[in-house]
Amino acid sequence: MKFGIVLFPGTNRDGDAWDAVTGPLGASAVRLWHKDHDLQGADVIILPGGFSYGDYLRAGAIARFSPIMQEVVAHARAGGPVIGICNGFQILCEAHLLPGALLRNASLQFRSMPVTLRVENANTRFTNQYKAGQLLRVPIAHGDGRFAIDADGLRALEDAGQVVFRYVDRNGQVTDAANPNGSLDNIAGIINAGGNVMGLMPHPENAIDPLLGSTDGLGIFTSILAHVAA
Amino acid sequence: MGATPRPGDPAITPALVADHGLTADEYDRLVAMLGRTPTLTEVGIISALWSEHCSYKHSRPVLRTLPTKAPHVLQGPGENAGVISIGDGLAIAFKIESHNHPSAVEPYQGAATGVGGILRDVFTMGARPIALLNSLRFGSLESPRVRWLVAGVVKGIGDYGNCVGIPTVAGEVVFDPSYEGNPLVNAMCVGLLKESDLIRAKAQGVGNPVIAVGARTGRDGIHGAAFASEDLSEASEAKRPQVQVGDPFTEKLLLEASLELITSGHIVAIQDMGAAGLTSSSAEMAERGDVGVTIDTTKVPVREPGMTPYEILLSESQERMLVVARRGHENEVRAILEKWDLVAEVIGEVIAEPVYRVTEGSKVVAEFPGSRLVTDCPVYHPEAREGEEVQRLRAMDVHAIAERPEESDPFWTLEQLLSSPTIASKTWIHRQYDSTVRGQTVVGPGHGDAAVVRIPGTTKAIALKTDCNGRYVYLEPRTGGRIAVAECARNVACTGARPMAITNCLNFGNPKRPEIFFQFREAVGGMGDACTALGTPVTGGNVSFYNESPGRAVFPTPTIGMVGLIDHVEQSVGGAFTTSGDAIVLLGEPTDELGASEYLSRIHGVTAGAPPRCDLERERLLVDVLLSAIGAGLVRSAHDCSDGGLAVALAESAMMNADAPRGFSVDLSAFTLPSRALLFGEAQGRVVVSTPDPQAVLQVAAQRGLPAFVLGTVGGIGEDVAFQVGSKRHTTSIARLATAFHDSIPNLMARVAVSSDDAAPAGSTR
Amino acid sequence: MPRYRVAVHIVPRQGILDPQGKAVRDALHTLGFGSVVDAHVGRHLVLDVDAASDAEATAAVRTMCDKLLANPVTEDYEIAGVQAA
Amino acid sequence: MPRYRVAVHIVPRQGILDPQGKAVRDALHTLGFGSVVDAHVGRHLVLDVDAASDAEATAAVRTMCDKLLANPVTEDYEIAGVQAA
Ligand SMILES: Nc1ncnc2c1ncn2[C@@H]1O[C@H](COP(=O)(O)OP(=O)(O)O)[C@@H](O)[C@H]1O
Ligand SMILES: [Mg+2]
Repeated sequence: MKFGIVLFPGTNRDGDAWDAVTGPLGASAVRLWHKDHDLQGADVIILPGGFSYGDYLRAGAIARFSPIMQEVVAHARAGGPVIGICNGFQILCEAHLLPGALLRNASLQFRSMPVTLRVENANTRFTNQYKAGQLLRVPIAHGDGRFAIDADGLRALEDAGQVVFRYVDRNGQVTDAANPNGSLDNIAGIINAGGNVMGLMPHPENAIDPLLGSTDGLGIFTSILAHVAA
Repeated sequence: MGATPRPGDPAITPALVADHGLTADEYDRLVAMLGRTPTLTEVGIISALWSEHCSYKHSRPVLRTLPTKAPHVLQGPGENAGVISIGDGLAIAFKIESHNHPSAVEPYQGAATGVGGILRDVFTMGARPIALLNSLRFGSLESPRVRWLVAGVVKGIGDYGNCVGIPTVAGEVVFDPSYEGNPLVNAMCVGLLKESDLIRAKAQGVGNPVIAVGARTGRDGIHGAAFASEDLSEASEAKRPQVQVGDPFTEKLLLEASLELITSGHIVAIQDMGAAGLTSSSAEMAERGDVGVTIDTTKVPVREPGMTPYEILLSESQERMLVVARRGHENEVRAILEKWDLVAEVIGEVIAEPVYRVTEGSKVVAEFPGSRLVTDCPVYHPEAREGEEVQRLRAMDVHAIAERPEESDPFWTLEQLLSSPTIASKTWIHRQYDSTVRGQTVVGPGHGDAAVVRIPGTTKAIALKTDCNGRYVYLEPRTGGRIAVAECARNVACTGARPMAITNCLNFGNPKRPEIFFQFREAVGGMGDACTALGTPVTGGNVSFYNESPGRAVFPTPTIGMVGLIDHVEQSVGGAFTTSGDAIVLLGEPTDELGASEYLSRIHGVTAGAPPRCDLERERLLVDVLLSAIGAGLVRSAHDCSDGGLAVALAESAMMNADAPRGFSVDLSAFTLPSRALLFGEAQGRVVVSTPDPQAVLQVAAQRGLPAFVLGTVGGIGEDVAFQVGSKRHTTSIARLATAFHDSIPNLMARVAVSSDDAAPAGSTR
Repeated sequence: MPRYRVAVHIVPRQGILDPQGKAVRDALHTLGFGSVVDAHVGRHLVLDVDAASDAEATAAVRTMCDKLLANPVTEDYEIAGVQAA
Repeated sequence: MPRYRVAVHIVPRQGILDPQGKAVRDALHTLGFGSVVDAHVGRHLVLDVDAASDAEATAAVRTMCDKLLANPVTEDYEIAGVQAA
């Protein structure tokens, strides 16, 4: 089982993703350079967090056109698993591998803090080690995390169970106060209709070590392994 | 040979010399050095190099008195950053720097480029940046202009560090009217390197090419260094176009490219083009290497056509580096830069002839003998005399100030103090900083007295903090200088780390005024005393003078940035009470001191009295006791008593974890001090710890002769707070205190951050 | 080949929350500009393009907008002007 | 009182680094739009203002730009249009 972690100019959480999959999971990983066309045999592609191309035009807009993204798109279209975290989520939306868009936080400020997530769909290859409704403590760190989509798109997502994570309060309730960025319906993470491409704004790769406060993010990575083993 | 004027250069007149901030004496010195009339380009070069910012002409003799050596110091002052060894072949590079004046004019870009500059100082040592800190001073948040400054500075710091992907892990923010017209923005960066990768900014090897790397040179910030050496005034407002715009994305690429260059072996030296740009970087590299250098300005990649040598040399465009490569390795250097989509151009050469020469094509436009343009810089020994106003304020009998009627309820007073922006929670600020990126932040902002950052691949961690109480320094500079270091050491030791070394940023007024130079000399002296006593040498720093706005100087603010080392990261502790039933123990003892306190300032509007005594021997003992107790696993939380005294320290420990504020109860009736000194006095050398085993903690303290007292017990989440003071018992809800602490700054910042006489946008409109 | 300067407006699509516009309006109100009824913030791009004619320059910029400059999910764009540069 | 819609362009001042503009230009080049010689990114503001006349609406918006909307240190602004709203 091999993870491929894509490095765009401006990516900065590649090391965090690397540590998450090679550390507690003991999986192998390779870094994939944005100018290359080679996925180096990676089974799962991670688009990690950061500010690809400075996010100067729109978050993720320019990275989408990198040479490596042609391969990532082909991999995804062939049913290969892809997970985009934070900037990676933004890139997946820009690349139309996921529906919707991520806009400037409603507060117009960057938000770095732990949030509580509720697992909305535990029946995916990225969440099968969680229980539906389970609450997770995971940090966020972003300025452009407000998920937006039109009404039809939203209904389609909801109907097909494609909303995977929502921001909730400590009691598991969807409230405005628990929404750190103004996302539509408190959406924090979604999956594509095919079930092989997931994007989320929070950072599970920074919640893998009790010393750093939470291990709740680990489940995403162990779910991927469990899915492959199954 | 010798330089000749370019066609169109203005004549060198006394007015032009004065415009460049050079005195008549300094100009005469320049003429004597050259043996002829300087060209305009040469006047520009000298005005930059002999500016206070680059030359330290008023501070050098005083700085020389600081302790700088220890076996673990690999690089002391004089390089881009200091470096200490942490064992296992690893080292930490760190440095703090001010960006006060640019931030006063354009808070967003000023603060952002401050972060950019300090990052470059660290990665040019061969270190990968792993943490950022910042130390901020503003006027009162009641002022719309101050809110505009705060919003812009915080956004600028956040946007830059967040984009580069370096966590901002700690800092401090103080609000006082003395900073109203002249905020302080100090940024610190900490990097990790292999000892074997340490590289110094020393030009070497005759024939080696000098290469400009990174962003292109534009017309921005020309004369920024001279600008940082003047008081803020109407005239400096008019210089606004000198503001530089930062590009953190390019910085991230430059960081990766520079580290790759350093490990590649293709280069011998690398230096940031910071203040005074190409001029100071090239001159300083040549001086350190004791070689000559030639630069051809027509080879420098520029952003705009028609730039003159003067502009190219003095531009402060950001995200640029100067590199000396090994001869014949130019293409390898270029290839590395290209990989990161950056440009590299050979612009000059290291030469044997002891000259610093600038050409425009084949024409020489500036030429100085040897390294004299750095070494011949004037040095001043200004007069130092303590101001009479300060003497009067210090001598004031603050104990005679009558209590206000409301003070009969100590929780009223505590509420006022907890909501004082200097003490109140800074979450509104640091939630805009990415503190988790890189995945090593064990204790982040707001969770402990110092940040704790793990060193991957080892069991170790470092603890980091900045500190300074400018009010103390103002009222008694020597004591204030000592306390700044001692408080930093306490904060670092509270996490379980041994204090290792400091960097410092000395923010003062105009050194030509005797009372300011007195503050400077004494504060630096106090800092040195404390560094010697605590075994934390000075590895570098920065001096920022002229922090004045018409009519007044800021509080003298020698900000200390400290690095401590923890051998076993899992032993580190935070500042919040964690467990109901734990005993609360005070290490150190209260005294009847009220002078210079936040209590006097917030409750009585008075800045007076002598600051608390600072017994350095006692501070050292306290550090030892903390480290033994934490090392023995006896301590579940530790938090030092600083602004607001014991009552504030207790309350902060109870609600530092905003999600789970805890009640507690303490009995202080054994202390016979006046209650306000007991609760709110700022006696030094004290730390509040919580422990399951108070007797063992008392024993560790007793073994070293440090007084310690069991005060009470930690309660449950949401339970009440009780103080027994003398014969009276006072209780209140933790929610009341938590509201005062957590809501104060958000409520103030919710008001609009611009006033009608401010002609600039809030960061929020961009 | 002649050079043209093409200006483009990229604005948040109607119905999508525009927190920047709201922040601008609120700030203006607090500063006493009560006459401002509404405010919207978009991007203003200026591109200098070599092209055979202004029509060709405009067409090229349209393609750039469709491909990269505007997000079809959340934004609308409009060519605001073309002139010889 | 009549209502006017005033459009404002706020652009980075000449000579000041424009990292956004550079990113757009570089990206367009990579996408094959080599004909783009330069690109700049600014803001496009649309304000609906109650005023007695279009001249008055424009004057009011100018004041707003001076006081709040444009950063006098790094940006220039220009009133791009006024029309009855
Ligand atoms: N500007 C800032 N940036 C990041 N963290 C900050 C900043 N200001 C304060 N903090 C954090 O808030 C907490 C309280 O800081 P401070 O009031 O200086 O501590 P102390 O209680 O020791 O005086 C610390 O964890 C500190 O690192
Ligand atoms: Mg403090």
